[in-house]
Order: sequence, then structure tokens, then C-alpha cells
Amino acid sequence: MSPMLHLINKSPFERTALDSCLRLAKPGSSILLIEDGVYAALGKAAHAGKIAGRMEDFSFYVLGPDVAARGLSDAALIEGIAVVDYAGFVDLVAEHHVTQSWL
Amino acid sequence: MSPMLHLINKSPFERTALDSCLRLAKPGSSILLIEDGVYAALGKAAHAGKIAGRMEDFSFYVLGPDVAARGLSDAALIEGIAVVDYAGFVDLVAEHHVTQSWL
Amino acid sequence: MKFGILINEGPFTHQASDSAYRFAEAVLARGHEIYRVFFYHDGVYNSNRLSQPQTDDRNLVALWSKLGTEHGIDLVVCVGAALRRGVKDEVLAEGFRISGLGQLVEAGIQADRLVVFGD
Amino acid sequence: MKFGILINEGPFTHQASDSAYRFAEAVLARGHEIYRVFFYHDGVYNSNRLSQPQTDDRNLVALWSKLGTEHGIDLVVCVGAALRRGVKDEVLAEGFRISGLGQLVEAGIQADRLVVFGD
Amino acid sequence: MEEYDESGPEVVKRFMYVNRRAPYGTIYALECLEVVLVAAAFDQDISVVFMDDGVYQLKKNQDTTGIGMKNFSKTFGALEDYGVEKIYVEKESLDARGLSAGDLVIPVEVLAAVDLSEIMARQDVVISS
Amino acid sequence: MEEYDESGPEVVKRFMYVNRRAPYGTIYALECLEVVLVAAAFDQDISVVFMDDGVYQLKKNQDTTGIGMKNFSKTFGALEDYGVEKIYVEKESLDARGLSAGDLVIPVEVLAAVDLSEIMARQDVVISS
Repeated sequence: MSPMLHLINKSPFERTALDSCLRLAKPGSSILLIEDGVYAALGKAAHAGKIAGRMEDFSFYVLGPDVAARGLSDAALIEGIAVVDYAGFVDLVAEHHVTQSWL
Repeated sequence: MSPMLHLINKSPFERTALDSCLRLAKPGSSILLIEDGVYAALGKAAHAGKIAGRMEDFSFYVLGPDVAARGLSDAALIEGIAVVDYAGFVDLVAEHHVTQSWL
Repeated sequence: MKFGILINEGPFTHQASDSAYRFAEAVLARGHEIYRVFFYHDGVYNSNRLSQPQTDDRNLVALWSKLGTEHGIDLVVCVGAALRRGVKDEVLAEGFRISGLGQLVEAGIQADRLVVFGD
Repeated sequence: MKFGILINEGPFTHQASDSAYRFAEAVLARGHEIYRVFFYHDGVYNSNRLSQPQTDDRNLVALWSKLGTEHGIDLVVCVGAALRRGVKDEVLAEGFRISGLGQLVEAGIQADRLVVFGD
Repeated sequence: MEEYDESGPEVVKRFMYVNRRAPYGTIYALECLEVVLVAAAFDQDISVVFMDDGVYQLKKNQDTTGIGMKNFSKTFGALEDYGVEKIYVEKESLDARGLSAGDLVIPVEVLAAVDLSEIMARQDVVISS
Repeated sequence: MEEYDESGPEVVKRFMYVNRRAPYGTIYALECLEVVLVAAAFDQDISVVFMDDGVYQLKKNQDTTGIGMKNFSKTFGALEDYGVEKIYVEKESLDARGLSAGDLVIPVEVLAAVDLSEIMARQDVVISS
């Protein structure tokens, strides 16, 4: 069975969705950060360690249009996070057996 | 000037409203927990220390009808939190110069 | 004492409107006055008279409408927030009126206390 | 591949409907099919044809309506969620239909992928 | 033929409904329960998960008379009658809240995150709200 | 007479608008800005606070073309023209996000929580969303 795709759309500063996802997602899964979830991808922010410490367990992606909207295109993202556009978002959903949104 | 009343309506497990309030509220203020904010009043929950450790800085209140709705009437609340009803909520607002909601 | 109330969320989805309603009832029971209830953000949905909850559920639109009418409380729906969300005069419940954000600021000036209910 | 989309929030207040719309466009551009878009919770507000955002803002109701009509996409609004929120046939935009929750479950069965957008 | 294969009764998918929100503060808990009750009528493999603040949905002794809302916690008892038998609660979420299975309105299977994780990964459709 | 006293121009209250939410993920940031622009027309003492994720509202270089929403960050520049001059940003919130005043679209007064706390306590009306 192919691994799952997890969607995170909440800021790691305000909600615990990312924490719960990192606790429950099976290693080998992929995690895509969208909407306010993209703040979790910032290399300089206080929560950066949460993702940086799990790079071997998960494949991390971030939605580029949401990054640009928030003025973060010039900000350093955590190393190893891949930036995708909406077409890439669709491809990720198609490539994974099931998608779970951590609302 | 009379102290402020701060309203918290978010669960301490899911949002950071209580943390921000405890950081910004001036000692001497009052804090009323309503809606999902009442979960912060539970003595046995992991976050109990946040409030228990600030008992000397703030007066804490919790809205009884919201406690009962959530099945917590028989649960031990953190010692020193006063339970009020909606009339008590109104009195608290009237007694304080200004009310701030931490949405 | 004169109270102002600001409601930021629609009925049902968040408890804000329920809490504000019970608070408003208690304000009146305590002998205070309600200067205005202002509905902003998704709060504008509280004025949609088409709302038809299940018969064993509370009907928040009807409750506000009744409270406003019976006690002469000014229920103001923000026109800008309402327009984008499709709340217009043709679906407005009795007792509500649509007006501008200045009415919120005025409530802050005129009321002795302003309490915000939201998400 | 057949995609199902579930939208839990109304237009404007949360980005959910915007994200879902851009995702739906990309699904079609990638040559996939959209089996159904199901509107639940506050998502039912996306079908309110009275919605009238400022002229320089996007009109999500109109965008969904157009996407559904032009591509023959089934846009289903949950009847229970819609009734309590006052979304009825008399305000329903073109291209949407009101039906039961079974349509969501069926979308889960029939579509190869179901993606949820919400708060 | 293909259409029959897809819509016929032999297509059984694993559906998981994930509850992570407290009751009453928002409507998601109630409306998710409404989905599960409808979903039970379909011949699919259903499981319901309660984790994070979602475990509070199942807390015993809810009394909503003071807030004017329906106490829907009693409806969870109907899940078994509807044939919904896979009801999982995350142990870590219970522990953090000082709760145990005895505090809940219905019997549930309490699972550690690592075990719940395995079950989640086997689903075909995950619906959250 | 009493009515004149209350509504006359000499009644000046301290209004504080508190922004704790990120832009675009929700509409609160935009609609709060709409309130502030209207409020500026009243002769009251206005201050605007950005803290927690609210500081992201002021981040430079926002480009919303890819998400189809209006980039309203440019409108913050109008606050000064509207006479809104007390714009406070909490230092702790900036620090936690690896940001500094130079990353923001407008000049602001960066205040430590303990100092912001003093200003908050002096308000007559606090509006949050």
C-alpha cells in the first residue's frame, strides 16, 4: 500500500494540528503544508525543530502560492522541504493512496 | 483604574489564547474561562500548571453552565477558581473597567 | 449600566452567538440596558430569517429577533460583511437592521462596556 | 482519476473554499475528473447566490457556479447543514443542488481520492 | 461492466471519521456524528476516531440545560445499534486530559498513538471536520 | 443635557484593536483593518496591536496572485494618512517568528510584552476578532 498524504493548514504557533499529525502519521508518509500551515516551514521560526527533526521519517512539501501570498518567498525554508504549486498538490494527492486533512 | 477582565473561550490543548493572555494581562486582572476555555480549569489535565502557577497574579473564574455542558461538574477544578453563572458573568463585566476577549 | 455586544460568528458553527444570547438575557435580568448588538464577520448570518434548525434545536435567529423586538434592542448587521456573505434585506429577520461599521465604533463610545463574542 | 472534494467552510471567512477552488481547477488541468464537490458545515454558504463581494474581490459563489456549469461538475449542498443555516432553494446559485449526506459517503465510495478543505 | 464493478455491493472501502474537536464550542462534533449515522447505512467498513479534544465529546454526565444546546452525547450510544463497532480513542489524548475509558459514555477501544497510526494508514477514505 | 454629555465631541475613549491572526488563512485580519479605517474617522484615541500570528499581517513582500485573493497588506500604509499613529507590535511574537521591524511593511513601535501590557490595561474598549 502506498503511503498517506497528510495536509496541514494551521499555523504551528496557534494550533496543535502539526503536533498531532507528527504523532500519528506513519513514518514513510508525506506531509503537505498549505494555507497558514506554511508558517511551519520557516527555518528561522521557533517551531522549526518540529519538522527539521523528522526529515528522515517524512517527505515534507509546502504550497508555493501560499508561501508567496504570506510574503515568505524570500524567507529561508527548512532544508529539505520541497515547494509545489497547485498542479504538484494534485499530483501528490494522486500519488498517495489516501489524503488526510488535519483540521 | 479598576483592573481588566479577560475572556478565554479556547481549549488550552488546541489554541494558544490562554498563553498569550497570561503573558499580556497585567497582574491584578481577572480571567474568566467560558465555552471551550473551561477545559483550562481542570485540575487533572496536563495544562493545569499554567493557571495553578498564576493564582497570585490573577483572579480566575469559570462559567458554570459551560462546565456542566461538557460533563465536568463532577471533575476537580484547580483550587481557587470561582464558578459563576451568566448573572455572575454580567457582574464581572460590570465590575471591571474593560473586557478583552482573547479570540 | 449600558452594554454593547459584538458577535463575530454565525449561529451553530461556533458557540459565540449562544453565549452572547445568554449573556444578553442576563444583562437585562440584572437590570442593565443593552445599547446595541453589532453583528460582524460571520456574525451577520445570525440575521438570516431563512434559518430553519431542527425542531428540537434552538433557533438563534428567532431568539435574537424576539429579544430585540420585545426589549427594543438595536440589532445592527454590518453592511460590508453582510454583502460579501449574501445577507441582504430580502432575507433579513425582523428586528435587525443593516448599517455601517461606524455603528460598532459608536457602540464602543456610547456603551459603558463592550463585550466581544467570537471564535 | 476521479476526485471528490469536501468543503467545510463558507466563502471568505476561511481560505478553505479558495484553496479547494484552485485545487479543483488544477485537477481538471491535470486531466483528471471531479466526481463531486460536497459542501458541508458552513461550506453550504458557498452556494448563496446573494453573495456580493466588493468588485475588486473574487466572487467564490460565482466561481464555483461557473466551474460546475461549464465542466458538468456535481455541486452538492448538504440539506441538513443548509437548512439550519438558512440556505434554501430560493437563494441557491446556478449549478448547485441540495441533497443528503449520503451523497458525501457515495463520493467517498465512487471517487478514487477524497480531499477535505476546512478550518 | 466497469460501472458495475465500481458501484456494486462488493466495493467496500475503509472509511475513517476523525474527531479532534471538543463538543459545543463548535458544531463540528455534532455534524460529524450526523455523517457517521448516515454512513452506517452504506455497506462500508467504518471506524470512528476520537483524539485530541475530540475525546471530550464522549465525556459522561454532559448537561447542556444551562447553555440551551442539545445534549447529543447520548446519541453516541446509538452507534452500536447502527452497526458502527470500531470506535477508537487515542490513549495519549485521554492521558493528557486526566481521563480514562471509565469516564466515557460508551465502551471504546483505547489505542496508543503508534497502534492507531497503523489503523489510520490502512484506510481508503479519511473524513475530518 | 445628559445625552449631549455622552455624545458630544468631548467624549474621547481609548480604543485598542488587537490582531492575533495571520492574514489570508482567515478573513479576520482584513475585516479588522476595515474597522480601523472606519474608526479613524471618529475623534477617539486609537491604537492597533499586532501580536502572535497577527505580526504576519505586516510581513513585507506579500504576493497573492497565486491564491486569487486581494493583497491588503499595502493598505496598512494608509493608516498614517488616516491619523492612526499608535501601532504596536509585540517583540516576543516577532522574535518567536524570526522577524524584526525591518521585515514589516510599515514603521511600528516594537514593545516587550511587559510594556504592551501596561498600554492594554489603560484602554477603555478592546476589540478583537
